[in-house]
Amino acid sequence: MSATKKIIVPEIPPIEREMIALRIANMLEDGSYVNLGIGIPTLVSNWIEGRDINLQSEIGMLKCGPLAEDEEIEQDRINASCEFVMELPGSSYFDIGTSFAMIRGGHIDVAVLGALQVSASGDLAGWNNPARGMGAVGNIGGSMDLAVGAKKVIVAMDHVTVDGKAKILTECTYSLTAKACVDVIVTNYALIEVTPEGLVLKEAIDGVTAEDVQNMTAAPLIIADDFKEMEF
Amino acid sequence: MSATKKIIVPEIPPIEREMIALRIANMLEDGSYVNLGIGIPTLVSNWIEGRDINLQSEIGMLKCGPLAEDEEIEQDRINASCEFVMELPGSSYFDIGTSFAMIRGGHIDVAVLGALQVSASGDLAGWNNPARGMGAVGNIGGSMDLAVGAKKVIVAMDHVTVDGKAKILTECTYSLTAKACVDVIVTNYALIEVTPEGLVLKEAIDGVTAEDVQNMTAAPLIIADDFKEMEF
Amino acid sequence: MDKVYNTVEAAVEDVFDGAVIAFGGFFSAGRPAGLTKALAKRNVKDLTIVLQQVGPGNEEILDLVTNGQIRKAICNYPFPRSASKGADHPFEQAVKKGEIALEVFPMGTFVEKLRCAGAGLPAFYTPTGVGTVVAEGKEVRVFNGREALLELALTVDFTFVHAWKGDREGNLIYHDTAQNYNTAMAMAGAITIAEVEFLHAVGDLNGNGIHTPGIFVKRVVETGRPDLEIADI
Amino acid sequence: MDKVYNTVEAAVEDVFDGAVIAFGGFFSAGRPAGLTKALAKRNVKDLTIVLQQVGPGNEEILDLVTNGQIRKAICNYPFPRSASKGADHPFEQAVKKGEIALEVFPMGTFVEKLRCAGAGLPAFYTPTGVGTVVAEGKEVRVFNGREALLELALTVDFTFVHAWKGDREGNLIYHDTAQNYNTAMAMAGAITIAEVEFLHAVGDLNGNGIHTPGIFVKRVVETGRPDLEIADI
Repeated sequence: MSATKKIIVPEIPPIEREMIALRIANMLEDGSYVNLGIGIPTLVSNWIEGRDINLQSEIGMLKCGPLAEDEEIEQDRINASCEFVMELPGSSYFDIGTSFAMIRGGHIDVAVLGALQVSASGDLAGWNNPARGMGAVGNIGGSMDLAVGAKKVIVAMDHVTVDGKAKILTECTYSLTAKACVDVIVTNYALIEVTPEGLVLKEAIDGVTAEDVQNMTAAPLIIADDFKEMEF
Repeated sequence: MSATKKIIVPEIPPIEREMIALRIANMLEDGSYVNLGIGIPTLVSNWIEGRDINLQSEIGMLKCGPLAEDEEIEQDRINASCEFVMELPGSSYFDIGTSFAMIRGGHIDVAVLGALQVSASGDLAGWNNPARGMGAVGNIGGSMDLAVGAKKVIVAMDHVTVDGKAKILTECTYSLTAKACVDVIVTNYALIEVTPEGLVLKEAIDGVTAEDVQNMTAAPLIIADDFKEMEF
Repeated sequence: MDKVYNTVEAAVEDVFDGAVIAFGGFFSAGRPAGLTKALAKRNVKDLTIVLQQVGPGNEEILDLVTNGQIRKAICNYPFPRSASKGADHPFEQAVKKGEIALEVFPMGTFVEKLRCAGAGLPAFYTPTGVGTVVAEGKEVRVFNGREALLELALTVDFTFVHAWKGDREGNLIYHDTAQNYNTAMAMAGAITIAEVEFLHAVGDLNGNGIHTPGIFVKRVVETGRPDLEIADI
Repeated sequence: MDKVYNTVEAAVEDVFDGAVIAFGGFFSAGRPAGLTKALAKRNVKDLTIVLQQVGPGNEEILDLVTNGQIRKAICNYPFPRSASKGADHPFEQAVKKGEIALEVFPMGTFVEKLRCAGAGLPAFYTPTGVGTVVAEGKEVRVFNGREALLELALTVDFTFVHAWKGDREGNLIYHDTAQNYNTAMAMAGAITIAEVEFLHAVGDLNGNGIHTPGIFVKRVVETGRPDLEIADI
């Protein structure tokens, strides 16, 4: 089970990124404080309008609202992805020191993060793609703090790379964001939990078998007793 | 020169506490940020009205104003000595974490502190009088942070104890507030600077000689070339 | 999420024996007197209390002392200012007799230990206390030629704070010097409970002037503005 | 003390070769663009710059890069988000060629290093970065069964911040998410210089809602509200 294992992608088309986000939105509890990373995680915000879920943005905003457009744009009201956002009733602003006190201090219930690779023990590699050629430096941003600080870390990503390589591996080959931090992986094919026994396959999308998922995963999967079709 | 050295107090009466405070007030520079400890240091505030000196109170207030009386009293506006104070134009409030960031971070130009003892090398003992019988615990408060954090530490105290014992000693015998932190000592008889060479007697009050000061000081004094009468 | 409790009694109902509790406030400013009084009415004991001082000027804490509910106190200015008042003071005498264990930290270290706990930082170095009794048993290390002590984060089970304005989701604004320890302690508490003088609807407070964002606060109870009783310290 | 300077040029006049300078701001919010542009017009070099990232969305910093004024950068998200934009970006290419040294810290560590410098705390431990490239060469220590890294305070010679409202004594209020790094950096600077959109008389601002008390600020210059230019990141 190495990173070079031959990956077989099933003929069933994967779900869209928005559906990964929806599956994750359905996992979030009311009243929770949630931080959404750049990429697919940001799309989770489209599915929680009207729900009692408080988005934290590491730039220093709680109850971060939906994206602002046109005349709603205020240059001093952005999220950590540099997008203009709206205020909500009860929104608050604070400095980045306080923001990361929240993050490292265990006050964030869930962080949803993108990833380049996840290992069988929940190691996360998400900030440094060697293809960029910058060596040991790169855009760490808030990812390492979120990975170690949030009570629960959910990874949202495609199951394999665009050139068909495995992203779920026995060991990550890219530079780590944090060790043993991931709780759940939701991909465009499956939902996998990281447990002390290893990766447990809980759900696959309609038409995809457990064997199909294993065939595109370079780490061994334990099939859950209650393995089932992913529902939305 | 031990703590048990026989102390001879001159016949000239000492100056009042208010005059110690005035001498110190005259040492403060315009535009400076100053923290005043409990006791004689507090009296410095009576001499700076109208001057551009910003008092910091460790409870979390900058530009702490004069004492409030009667209907001026606001229960949520106090200094660190638990006295009700007035606001000034430009007063600001902050939490004690930020307050001690100011203090330890070198943002306070001068701290004026009381003391039980000061040593020849500028060690300060100010928080624990063994007579109280509480052993190693006591009212440390903000004194240790101020002693190490302020750019300049001025001690304001009586020259000898009420029962005629020396307070300026070769070594402190009481529990320390901080080592080698005192820059200047102003007493009811003299002004002494702490230098790498030792204690330098710079001023004595009218009618008191350098020898008089040495006779009530249990550490050797170097008489400054410009030794002179204390002026107000 | 609406975090409002109707009474101080309900808000402190689950405080357990042996709990570590931080109390905000400084003399007349920002003391959670309502929550503390409710705690004194409950039969919980072996408490560790974390606060600047135990009266005078903090009379409601004295009930916990005289009730025998306190096992340990962590303070920075524990006693009455004058030794003569201390001789009559139940807390000082309980410490003297060894009935209550007392740990004292310099004020800046005390507040930073709480902030670090709330911020997920397990320890820090500070120059404060080097060469004093505070340094006993602690690691000393030199940074840039200057000695500093290793101090550990202080985690607490419950924090009681007193705010001026609060909304139903726990956003808090303190009044002037009543901010004091409340801000850092609110971060440190696993369960932070806020009594507020004025309870506001969500959206009523200016989000750009919040001192404690609601994420740090689990419960809010409206107790009104306390009467000013000037203690003789 | 009146701390007002009439021009950004006068406010940055004494920045010297080799200085370490922290720049507040995050994309469109709270960037000290006026001060930075003034610095780019001065012939100072070998600068170490401390900031989140070097453009896009921080175009005025690019002038310092293309002028060859930068020796080192300390960042947490240094490059354009997309690799393809990075290939065209002068800063990323200067780092790649070794013309500019680059040090990267996780965002929470980065801001805490600055706060600690301002707060007189020489070092702290954080769990962030354990087991990653960030931990290389750093002490790892276990607290309560969990590993943490030793990180050092980051002192800076000058800090440039951008505030919404400021008074003549340096009290500052930032606007919404424009607070970002400005607060911690203002504490860290030996000389902190604030450009403000609106300059107020002393006493005009509410003392209970100040984000940066004036003690942290040495100079204030009014630059007005910047035009919104949305960078393509």
